[in-house]
Amino acid sequence: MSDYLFLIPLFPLIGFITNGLLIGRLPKPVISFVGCSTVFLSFALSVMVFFELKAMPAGLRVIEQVLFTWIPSGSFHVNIGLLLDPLSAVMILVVSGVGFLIHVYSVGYMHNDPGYGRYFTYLNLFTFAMLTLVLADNFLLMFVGWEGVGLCSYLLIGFWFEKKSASDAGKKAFIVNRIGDFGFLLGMFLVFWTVGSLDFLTVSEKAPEVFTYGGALITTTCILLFVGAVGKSAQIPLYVWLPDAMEGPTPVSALIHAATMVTAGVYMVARTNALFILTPDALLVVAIIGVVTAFFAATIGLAQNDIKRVLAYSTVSQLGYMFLACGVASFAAGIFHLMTHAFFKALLFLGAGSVIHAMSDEQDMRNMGGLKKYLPITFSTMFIATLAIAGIPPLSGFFSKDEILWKSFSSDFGHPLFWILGFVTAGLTAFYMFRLVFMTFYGKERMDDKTRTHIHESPKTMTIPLIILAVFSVIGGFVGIPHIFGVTNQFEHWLEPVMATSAGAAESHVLAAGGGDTGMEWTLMLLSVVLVAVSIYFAHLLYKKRTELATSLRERFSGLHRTLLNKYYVDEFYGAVVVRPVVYLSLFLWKVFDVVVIDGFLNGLASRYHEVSEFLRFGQTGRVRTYATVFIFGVVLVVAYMLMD
Amino acid sequence: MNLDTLIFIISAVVAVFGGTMMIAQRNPVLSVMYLILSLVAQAVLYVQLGALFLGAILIIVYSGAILVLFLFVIMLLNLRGTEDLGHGSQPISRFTKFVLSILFVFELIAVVKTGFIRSESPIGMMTTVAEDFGSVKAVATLLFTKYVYPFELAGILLLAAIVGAVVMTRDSQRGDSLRIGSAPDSQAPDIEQETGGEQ
Amino acid sequence: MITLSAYVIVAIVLFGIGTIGVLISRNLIILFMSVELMLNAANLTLIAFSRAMNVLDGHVFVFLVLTIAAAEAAVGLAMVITLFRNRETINIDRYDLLKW
Amino acid sequence: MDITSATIDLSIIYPELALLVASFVIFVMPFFRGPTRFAPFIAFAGLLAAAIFAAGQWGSQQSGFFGMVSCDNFGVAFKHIFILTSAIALFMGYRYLVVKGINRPEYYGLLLIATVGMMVMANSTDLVVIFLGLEVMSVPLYIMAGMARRSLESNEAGIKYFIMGAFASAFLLMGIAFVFGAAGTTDLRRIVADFNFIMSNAQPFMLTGVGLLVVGFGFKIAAVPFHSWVPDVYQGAPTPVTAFFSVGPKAAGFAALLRVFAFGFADVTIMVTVFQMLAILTMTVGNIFALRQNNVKRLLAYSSIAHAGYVLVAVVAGGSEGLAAAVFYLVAYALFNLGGFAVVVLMETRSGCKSDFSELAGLARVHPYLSAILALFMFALAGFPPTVGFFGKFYIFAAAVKAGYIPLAVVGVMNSFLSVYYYLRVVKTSYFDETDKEFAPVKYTPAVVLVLTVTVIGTLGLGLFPQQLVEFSRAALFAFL
Repeated sequence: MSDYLFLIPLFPLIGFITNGLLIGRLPKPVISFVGCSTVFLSFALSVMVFFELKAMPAGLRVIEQVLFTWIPSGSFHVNIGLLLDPLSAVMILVVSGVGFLIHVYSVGYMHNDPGYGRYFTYLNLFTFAMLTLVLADNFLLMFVGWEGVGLCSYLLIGFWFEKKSASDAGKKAFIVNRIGDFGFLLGMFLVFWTVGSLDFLTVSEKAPEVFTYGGALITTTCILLFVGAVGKSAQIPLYVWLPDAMEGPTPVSALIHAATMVTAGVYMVARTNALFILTPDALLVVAIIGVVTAFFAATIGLAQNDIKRVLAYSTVSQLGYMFLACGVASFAAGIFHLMTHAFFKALLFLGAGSVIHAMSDEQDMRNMGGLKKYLPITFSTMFIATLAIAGIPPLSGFFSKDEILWKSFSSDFGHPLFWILGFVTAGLTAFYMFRLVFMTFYGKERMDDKTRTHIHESPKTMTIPLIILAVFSVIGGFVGIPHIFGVTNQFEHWLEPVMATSAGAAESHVLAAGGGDTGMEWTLMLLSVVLVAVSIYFAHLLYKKRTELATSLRERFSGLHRTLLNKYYVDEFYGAVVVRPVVYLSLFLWKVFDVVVIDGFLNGLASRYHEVSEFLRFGQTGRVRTYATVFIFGVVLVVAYMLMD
Repeated sequence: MNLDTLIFIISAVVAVFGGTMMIAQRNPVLSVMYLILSLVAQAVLYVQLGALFLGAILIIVYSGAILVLFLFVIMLLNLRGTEDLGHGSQPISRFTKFVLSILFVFELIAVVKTGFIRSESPIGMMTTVAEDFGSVKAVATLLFTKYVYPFELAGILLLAAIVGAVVMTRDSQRGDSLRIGSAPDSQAPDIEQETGGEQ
Repeated sequence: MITLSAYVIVAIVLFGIGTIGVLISRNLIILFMSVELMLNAANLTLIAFSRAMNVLDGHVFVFLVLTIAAAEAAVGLAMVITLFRNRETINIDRYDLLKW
Repeated sequence: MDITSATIDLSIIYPELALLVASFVIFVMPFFRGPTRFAPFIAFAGLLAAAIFAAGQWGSQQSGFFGMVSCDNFGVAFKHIFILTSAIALFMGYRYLVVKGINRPEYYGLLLIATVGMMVMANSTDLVVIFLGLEVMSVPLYIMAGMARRSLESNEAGIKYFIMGAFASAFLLMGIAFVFGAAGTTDLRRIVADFNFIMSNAQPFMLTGVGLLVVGFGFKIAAVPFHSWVPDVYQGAPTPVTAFFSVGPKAAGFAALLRVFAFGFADVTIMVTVFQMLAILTMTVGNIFALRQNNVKRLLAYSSIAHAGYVLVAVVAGGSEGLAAAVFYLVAYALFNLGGFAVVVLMETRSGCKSDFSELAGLARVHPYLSAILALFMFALAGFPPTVGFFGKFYIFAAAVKAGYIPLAVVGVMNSFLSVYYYLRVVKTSYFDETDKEFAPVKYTPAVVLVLTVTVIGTLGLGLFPQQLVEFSRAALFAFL
């Protein structure tokens, strides 16, 4: 079966080509069939190869399939090859599984959209790129997938390009991501330069010999790679694009901006754990960025009123958790959370989509309320997901989040401070998630009458994926029950072969700490459950029982609230400092002068205009003699330089 | 100071003077005359350097043919140096241009002053040369043996130039030849309509 | 005996004059002639070096350069004629439709 | 010297001869009232013959004409690039010239002669021949730029190119004179052999001469600050000619540059520094100026400047790896850049189009395939995987990193990311922008469709399976230096 590994990404590609070439000529049922069935086939294959992999002895669970040599021999050899190991097996299951459900959901959600064919074309392309990213056996091919998912994200955020905000958001996502990609590419060059190979297995094998532990070179390499991850996974300081990405269709937000693509950064860090483990400094950076992002985004999530934005900040925050896990060298915990998060966050987004759909595209929670009785399935599934994300035992989120919190406390690279921040964040998460649920489903019905008459439960194509995801949100955590419950952590065990090299450095400590301090672990676990419960109670108090209390509270802390509502003014800061300089770098040579010169000087200073603009655009006056002067200037410099020797 | 030096100084001064006056003229006809003056002086330098054949070529071909072509065009276009040469505002001042050019010249002169050629020969001195150095025969022998390939290339270049000049000035479809003065409306030359029968 | 450097310096000065001519001349035809002067200055350099090293290759090269100059003059003047027909000016600064 | 004993083996210039014969036939035809409409076919036959002859030369190492012609794999590789470029320009021009009313058989003849000039440049180790080749290439190009006699823009492009070209030639000539003065010869092989001796004797002369050579070739490849002519000329010239400009002369300039510098002067650190500066300036200035352009041709002009900068990075990297990267990139660039221009040509054959951005709006609705193809080329120019553009850039930057020029590679990568913005503007305009005007449909012609097919297959195919091309570029080595 594993010989057919390449079919996993190939199926969505076929779907993409079919739908793409015949765009606008196929009837909707055919488009949906092509779009969904190809992803389903990938999923079925993924399940099969997963079991095949499981049947192999633990130490040998690596299947590498080289399709062909991309770049031939010599010092520079890169294959197009796929790598199936426990890590990528988990990822393809998540990507194709969740992806399939979201494809099915989209059939219902997008049924009235004029861009139906285009939508499925992009979505299939995305699935193809994401599977390529996950299955790649070398950096370069991974980068191909990386760019591919970025491109699809850009296209899908700007899917409704008629809306200016949508196309602006696409642009923003694109530019911010380029900064990240820049880091990734440079990191890749450094790996190639030092190790001489881009193959993951070779790099992991050679890394301990090539790099000195904690050396500047490995630290630089890892931090550059991490910059790539930060861009893609929306961490501080590059997280600004993700909330705006909610301009895209909701299923897209679920698939790309919650469940899969944004986790690519986490996956990449886990994939290169052999490098990260060699550099405590870089790990520290990863952990700090992770935990600070988790906390920071959760606080912003407290005050958002747009249902999708709450979820977006929640995603940023949860991704921070995953990086925290990676930063304390507990990559398995990070991947575990990645998986459970994919279930419940996809579910939350799809649920939100269902709500928005029912509410005639209303996204503001202040205009919702009391939807419980109208949307029973949506409500119950979303409620499960909320419990899961809040970390109520025994739902999936509880196990994965608790694992991370414990590791951040006990790991060799951990620190009590990490735990405290993570702990507080868990409380905040529970609070803002329940706030969302209470504001949406309980309380007074605040929508207008016209909307109310239209409220209806979504069709089956939408609710069935919700139910399936809800099931997984409940049981998904059981694969990784921590050892203090008296069983081995299956998930960690499963990933052990991939992390084996990394564990080499830290294994003894981590395991010793993990094994020795059961009492502490129980205590911390209880503490976090209590905190979550308290947070839920407060949310209940504020947003369900006595909404007037929330108002008075808001008034008392109006300054703080406004800051939170405005997302700490970070967007404004970025607009001024990062995005604008990049977008309008040419402004420097063109538009600034256009604006300054035309607006400023035309009104009365027309005579100076010519002179100033000519001076500033001295490179391209359209006059040959100016060109000759520039030329001579170059000649003088070159000859002068030659003479200096 | 012997005669050789005197001739050198005079011709060098004349060559530079001719060049300077050439670029300082408004009237292109005068410019051409000064360039011819400069070229003749350069031809003297050529001869002094043993390049008899090339000296002759310079006067006959360059001054005699190429610059006459320039004159022909000037006459054809009826330019008298009174055309619109008005001052637009200049993006780069004339001063900067002078400074840059003079800097460049000084750089090259510095090269001549510092670096020298072939340490075995006394600095700046000329080697003695054979009797037929630079004669027609010597140049021709080299030209038709070692340099026969570039020579042929030069032929191709001339062919391309001839064809090019024809393409630029003659409209093969309509057979009109030079029509100075009846320029089309400079705003919309693309839509100019030919009134046939104009040979 | 005149030194080689004297000839080369004369050539360099002529080259510089040609450069200045290109930079400051508004008249297209004078501008062309400045380029021609630059080519001639390079020729003088070649001949001087040829003489200094007793190598005739420089002479052949100069011969070829003269051909090139002739070809360029033919093409350039043809262009001037076309341009003058369309624009009725040979002021090089007027040719600035394409810019920025 | 006995003239008759000079044996001359014509076989090493068969490709050039094939093109010359074809161009002579084209030039002579009108005098005999021949059917001039066959001119493109004759030109194509010449190119085909040249390609066959050139393919036969692959692997052989010949030197002939008293050492004036050196035919090695490097030169032959470039011959192929030139023939490809020329053929594509020919096909593009086929209908465009008729529509624009400048259909003259001379276009095809001059195209062939320019191609001959490029071949001569790439296949010689003698500066005299390289200079003549450059002129044989340039003179037809001056004419072709100004060929649309009745278009003011074309006139202006021609004269600007001519003035700047002649000006740069003078500097190149002065450089050759200085090198000649220092070395006593213009043969690069002899210069390289005696290099240390020459440097110890006449270093300032040599270096100055070489510096002026950089200027001369830098002009042809459009390196900043010798680039100012590029946007104006590219915008003004007829589009097929612009397409030819953007690849052919640039590749020829690089061929000469690589011949002169990649080996002979590879050890002179000062040269490496100069090229580094040029590379950084060229990439950055090209990309920054491209950001705000509103004309597609002008945008592609600035983009071509930036691309020259990337190839300069390969020149800096040097060695066989850098050389291979440069050849690879030039082939790749030829494919996707010409493809991009082919789309512009199609757009411009509609009446009244000057390839402004606004004319692209609505393309995707009327011609989904054409706009997809345009997007593909833009992605390739921007260096997106899996197009050959990504691979070429990666190859260059990897070579630079391997050679130890990490800061340069960083600047290069940054630039290529910056460039994405303006390439995507083209895609965005064609897909997303609304327009009030009716989008006049494009008429496909078989010739341009053929060009598009070849370039699309090349851009995608070589991106996925670059092995052949990498092997080809690796084999394209000097045999004579």
